[in-house]
Amino acid sequence: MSTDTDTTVIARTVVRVVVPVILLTAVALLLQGHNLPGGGFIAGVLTVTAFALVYIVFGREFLQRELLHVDDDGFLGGSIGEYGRTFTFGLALAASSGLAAIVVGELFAGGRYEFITQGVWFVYHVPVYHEIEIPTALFFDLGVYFVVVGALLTILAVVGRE
Amino acid sequence: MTDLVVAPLLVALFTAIATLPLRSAQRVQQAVSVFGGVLYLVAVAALVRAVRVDADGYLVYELSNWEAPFGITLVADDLSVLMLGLAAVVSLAALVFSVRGIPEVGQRISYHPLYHLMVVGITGSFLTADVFNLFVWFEVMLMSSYVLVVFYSGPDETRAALHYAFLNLLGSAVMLLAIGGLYATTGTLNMADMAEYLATVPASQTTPVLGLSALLFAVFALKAGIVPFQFWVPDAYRAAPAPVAAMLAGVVKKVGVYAIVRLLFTVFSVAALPPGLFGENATFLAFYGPVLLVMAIGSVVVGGLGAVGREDLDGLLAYSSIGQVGFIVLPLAVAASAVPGAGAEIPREGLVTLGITAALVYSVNHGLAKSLLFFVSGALSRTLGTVRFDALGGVSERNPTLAGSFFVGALALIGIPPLSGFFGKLLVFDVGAQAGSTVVLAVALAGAILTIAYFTLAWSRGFWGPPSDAVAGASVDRSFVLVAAVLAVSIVVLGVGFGPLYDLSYAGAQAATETQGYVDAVLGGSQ
Amino acid sequence: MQPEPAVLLAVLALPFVGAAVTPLVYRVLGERTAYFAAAVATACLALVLSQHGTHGTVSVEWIPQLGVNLVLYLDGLAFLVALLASGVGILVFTYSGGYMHGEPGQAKYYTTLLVFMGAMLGVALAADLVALFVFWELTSVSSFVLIGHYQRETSSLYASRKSMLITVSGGLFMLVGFLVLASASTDALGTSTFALFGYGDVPGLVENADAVRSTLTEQGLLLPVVALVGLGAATKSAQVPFHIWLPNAMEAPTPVSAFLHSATMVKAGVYLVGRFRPLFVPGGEDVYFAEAWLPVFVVLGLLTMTVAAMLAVSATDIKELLAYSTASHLGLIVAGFGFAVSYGGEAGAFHILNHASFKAALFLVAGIVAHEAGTRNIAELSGLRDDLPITTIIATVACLSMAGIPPFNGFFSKELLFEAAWETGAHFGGLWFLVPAIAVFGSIFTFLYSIRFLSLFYGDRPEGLGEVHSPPLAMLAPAAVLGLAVVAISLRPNLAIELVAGDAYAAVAPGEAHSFTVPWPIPLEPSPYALMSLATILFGAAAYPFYDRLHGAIARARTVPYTSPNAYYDGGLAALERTSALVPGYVQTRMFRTYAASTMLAVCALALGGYLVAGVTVPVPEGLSSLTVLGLVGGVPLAVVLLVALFGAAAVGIADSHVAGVLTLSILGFMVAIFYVLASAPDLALTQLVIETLVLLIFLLVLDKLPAWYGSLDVREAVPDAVVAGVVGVTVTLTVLVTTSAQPSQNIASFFVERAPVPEEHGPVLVDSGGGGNIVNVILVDFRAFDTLGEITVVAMAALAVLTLVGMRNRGEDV
Amino acid sequence: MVVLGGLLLASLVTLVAGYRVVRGPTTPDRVVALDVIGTNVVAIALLFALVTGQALFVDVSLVLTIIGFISTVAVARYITEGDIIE
Repeated sequence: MSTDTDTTVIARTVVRVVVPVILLTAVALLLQGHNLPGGGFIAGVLTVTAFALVYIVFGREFLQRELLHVDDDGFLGGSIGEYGRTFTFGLALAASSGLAAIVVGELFAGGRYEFITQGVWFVYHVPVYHEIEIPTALFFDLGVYFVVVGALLTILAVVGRE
Repeated sequence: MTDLVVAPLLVALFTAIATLPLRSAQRVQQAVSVFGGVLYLVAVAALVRAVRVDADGYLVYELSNWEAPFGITLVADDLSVLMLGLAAVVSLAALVFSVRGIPEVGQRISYHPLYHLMVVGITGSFLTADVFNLFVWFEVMLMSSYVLVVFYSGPDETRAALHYAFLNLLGSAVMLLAIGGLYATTGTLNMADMAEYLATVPASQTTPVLGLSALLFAVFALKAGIVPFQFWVPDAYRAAPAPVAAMLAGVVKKVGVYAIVRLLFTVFSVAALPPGLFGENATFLAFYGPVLLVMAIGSVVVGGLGAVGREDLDGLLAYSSIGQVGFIVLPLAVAASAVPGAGAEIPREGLVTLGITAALVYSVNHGLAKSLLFFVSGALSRTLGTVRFDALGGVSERNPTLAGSFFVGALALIGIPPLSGFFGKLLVFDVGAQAGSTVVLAVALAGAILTIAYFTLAWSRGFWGPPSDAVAGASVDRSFVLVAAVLAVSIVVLGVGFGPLYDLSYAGAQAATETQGYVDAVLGGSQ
Repeated sequence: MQPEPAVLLAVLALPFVGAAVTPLVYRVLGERTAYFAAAVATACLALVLSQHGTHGTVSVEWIPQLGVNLVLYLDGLAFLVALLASGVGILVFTYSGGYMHGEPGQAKYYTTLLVFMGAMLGVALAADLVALFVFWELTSVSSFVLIGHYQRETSSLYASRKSMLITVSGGLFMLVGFLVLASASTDALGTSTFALFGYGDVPGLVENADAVRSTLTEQGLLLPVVALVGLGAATKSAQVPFHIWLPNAMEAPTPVSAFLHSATMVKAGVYLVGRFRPLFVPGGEDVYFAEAWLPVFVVLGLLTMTVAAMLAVSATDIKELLAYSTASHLGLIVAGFGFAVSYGGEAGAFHILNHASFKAALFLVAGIVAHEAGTRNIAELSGLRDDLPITTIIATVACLSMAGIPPFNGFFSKELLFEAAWETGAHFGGLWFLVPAIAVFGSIFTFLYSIRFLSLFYGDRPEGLGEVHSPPLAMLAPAAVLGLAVVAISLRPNLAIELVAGDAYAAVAPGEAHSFTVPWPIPLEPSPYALMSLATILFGAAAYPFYDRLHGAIARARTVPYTSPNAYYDGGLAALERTSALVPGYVQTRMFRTYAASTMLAVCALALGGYLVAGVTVPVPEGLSSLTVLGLVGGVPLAVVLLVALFGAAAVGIADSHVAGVLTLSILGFMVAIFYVLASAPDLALTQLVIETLVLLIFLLVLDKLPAWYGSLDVREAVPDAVVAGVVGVTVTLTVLVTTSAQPSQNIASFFVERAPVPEEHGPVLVDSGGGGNIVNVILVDFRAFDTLGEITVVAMAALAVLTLVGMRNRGEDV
Repeated sequence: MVVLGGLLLASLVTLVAGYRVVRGPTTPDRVVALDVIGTNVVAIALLFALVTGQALFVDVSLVLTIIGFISTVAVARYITEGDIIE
């Protein structure tokens, strides 16, 4: 059942505009997190609010079919399955980024790096930016982001289904 | 290879992650899960070996490469590896049991990841040397156990899990308050750093610490289900699926016990009390000795009495767990009172170690025996659909191996030689005798007699007697019998060859009281 | 001469190995497993006999860390008990071959019996207190299994539980006694020891009896230790008032009764008393008294001897009669060991042998009668001599011995007891003359029931008794062997003493002791004790015509309320179950209100107790006196914010609907966010605001699933709740006040501030610093990333939790 | 000084709006009042950024501005449809 008639044009239009802005903010918060307010957690929660907005205004069907392109095939499949894979990926990413430190330590530093040792890599002489700082913590933060997004969306979707 | 310290935790964590996307391939998921359990056992065994062989007895691991006390530090010493060993054995047994013991749908939805994450929480709690990190792993352990308790999602399970979750959430709030307070008062979260600070700073500067430690202690007692924090125990154990009940009673409870031993004896034992109620030169343990004694007596009495009149096996085992934890706390109470400066008439350091050794031996025995009993109960429940005594009877005729395993487990808890439980009881009695405490001996004897009373009752009502219709027509899955039998054999082997377990427990007890060794190992690593 | 270590170990190991392979043997041999077991017992007997006359310890390291080793010790007493365990074992196994024909559960039966035999041999040989206890409890457990052999019978279940509860509990008391003893040995010997007899460089308790005893006396532990050890012995040997389990134990198959509950296991108790006798009875010529020891065991023994003999007279079942009789005779032995004079030890040691011979024979006879006549009721049995001629001869010999009629062996040991009783009584005079008097009084009843048992075989054969078959050879032969043993000892008592009982006496006597002799066939010189024996027989004969009246009178006396230990046992268990019902009734009420209140009160009590003990002083919060500390700029707004938050929180409680409540709660959320802003924590403010929105959404999702109405507020509930809440509030406030005012001299925070950002001098790759401007984030993903890893698994699990709750709902266990 | 006054004013408005949230009497009243509080929080954050010169708080305001209306929409839907997600 299409939900197009349930919400007002105003709401739908506003959401169309706002959701990309929210997502963009989220990404910005994620990337600037190491130096400015932000980080994986807040970015994840913000992303979820964007999805929630779509859920509320456009309905679950729309989000599944039009945005995620999945069919609602049962309890563990469909969007819930996608969300599940998202937080699994997040966990795997966060944990693996920690494990990578051990491996790198073994290979290059004689076993000196413990689990989740983080480093920062500076790239100099980049046009415009001059130097770029790439913290390895970003990968960990990305893991946090995906876990938060996946888990909260799972909760929202499962409870919303009821 | 200090990476070994973090290895068990990582094995469990990656197993959990690996089982998550395998939900559509049931067999593969089970295989990965059990393989993860085996790998966990191997990792723990390697860690035990490393700690025992390593001359210092301490393996320190500084996460994220930040030195203690600033980063989070993991410490594997004799105490933590003993508990890890118990966790590894019981968790593998429970995992094998789960493959046939948990409904397939449940396994597919979430059982395996949750189970391994519970193991992650347990592992982290045993290893960490950071109070806030301890809180985190407690949360991981509890979050998974909430879900596993409510797993069958019926009205009874939901009620039990609600009580369990709410009480433990209260506990979490209290713990957070205590940790915040400790940080504010001592300026550190690292246990070794805290111990060193408390040992060097005059008592007048750290007066709130005793109350804060009492808040922490209450939370640990809540996890261990010690009276008066036992309310959640009977219903939660009864509601949880058998392998989960086995883990809760066998291992999660011991996390509480471990935390009590670690915090009280390693960290707070060096903190001096201002002169007052307990005289000059008293330490915090002077306060905890009587407290532990009262709680132990309460546990033995409430658990033992509660178990005698139960109408179902699960209920009996659940109450029994409350009583048995009393036997673990009892020698700890004596040990706390015997610490020099704890206000004892004659401080006896030997008695301190002996008391903790007794508690550790009893913990290991209870972990093995009680999980074995829950497995038998689970096997019956899964086969017959009930474990009410009026529906049981004659199991020993129908399945002698399963019944025999139950018999061994029950005898181990009663303390019949030469099972591992006998030495647990022996040491508890010995602690009482050496302390010359009539109260301790009387409580231990009363508790032991109650144990005989309820286990003979369970045996004659459930396993002897004419086979009920349900029992006569049932056949128990072989994997259940296998798990129970293996544990029963291990209880016999650990009893007959008690030496190694005693050595491990004794080393664990020494590690628990060796505050200076712990501090040097943790803080010395960075200097 | 030292015993051969390998032989002693083999004696101990054989039965256990035999038991381990019995299930396999049973598959091959079937019912003939009985003879396999008999062969094992024969081998044990041969090994035991080969060590006759040797004396010494053998030790095998077991748990040296605890000072616990498998120490075996062979002397006369150990030899005697080992002899009984293996010798009677052979006969009982052979007898079982006939008796158990066609019975269920034979593999288990023989396995358990063999385990029992091994355990009994262990009890006899162990000289380490812990090892002794190990075997001791093993006999209790095997007895439990054997009594419950007919596991479908309610009476078997009742009997087995009773025996387990009484004997194992008693054993635990004994263990405590052992531990107190070992603990005292530290002070007495300078080193803690569990060894009764020394080995290597470990001192033995018995060898240092005087030192141990004086230390115990000094510490006031002598009576407790004697009493604790006595409790173990009394429960095991069915002494009054713990005799009640023994008659019920007759639910076991008769061979078991003969073996465990007459000849061997119940002897473990008296054996223990004998073992400890040299430790607690001082040595010397004119010793008449042993502190704590004599009062405890003479009273216990004589009481049991008399009461159990009277109960035997009131018995209606032949096995019940024999059970009470067994208790009575064990009482005799205990009393004998209790006396400090040498006759006492002689009586005890000799009676162990004599009692085993005639009582085991009588049990086997009872088994034959029950098996062949189909009833065990005394009233229905009579005149069996024509049907069971050989059995009658055996029974006659055994009964006369049991009655204490010269020249049968039972007479001699009883005569020795009378000597001990008279000597002790005469030495102290006065009320002490009660001791010999009671001994005689009890013996009269022994005489009575012995003759009554004998009368089953004589007199007229009642009408109602059906056909009585001849017993199979496998059952008759063992009984005959035991009967012959009675005859042999009766004919040459002094030889039996020289070979076995004399050494056993030497083992229970303190210090150096010699063997002894008895006047055979009857004591010719007139003496007080000879007169006591004569009186026993005369009074007994005179009273026998009134047997039925006595039987009735005692049976009626047993119904008097509050006098029966059985009533206390049953009543105690029932009371226990009633009390147990109170636990869910009053403690585990399944009411969350109670749970939470009790838990929180306990938490608060602990914390407040801690503050009180440490003498915490409550600091006056400076913030109240001057708002400026809240921040020069944000002072007033901060106060306003907190005030609004407070009112918002209060308003949640009185909101009239769920939606209103949730929305009111949002005020609190916003206020906290503002608080974070004012406190310069943009990260927290940001998180708080976004979470606030999300929480509201989730609330709205589940709101209509919640019940709309929770019930009205009851003042009687509200007041206690308010009190609990108040206490919790006070505790938390106090905690916050006392901790925030603390000024630790160290703080890890400064380290974070220093290390989090990128340092001035950085290379292309940096791992020594956090490398980030946002300390909060650096802490989260670097300094304490491990915490974060844990927390994100919690978040993931929250999702799994919701999945599980919804997915498993209503599926339960059935899926 | 002006900024400080603004802060005070915003706090005062928050207080008044808080009263409306508590009193209601209808849910729309509460939602609107809550929206007012949200707006004031934006104001407070911005004013605070002005006072302290820390631009960081502008981020807070920005995020709150873009998500502030979600709860209003959700509650509105809850009131009209009884369920916020179809």
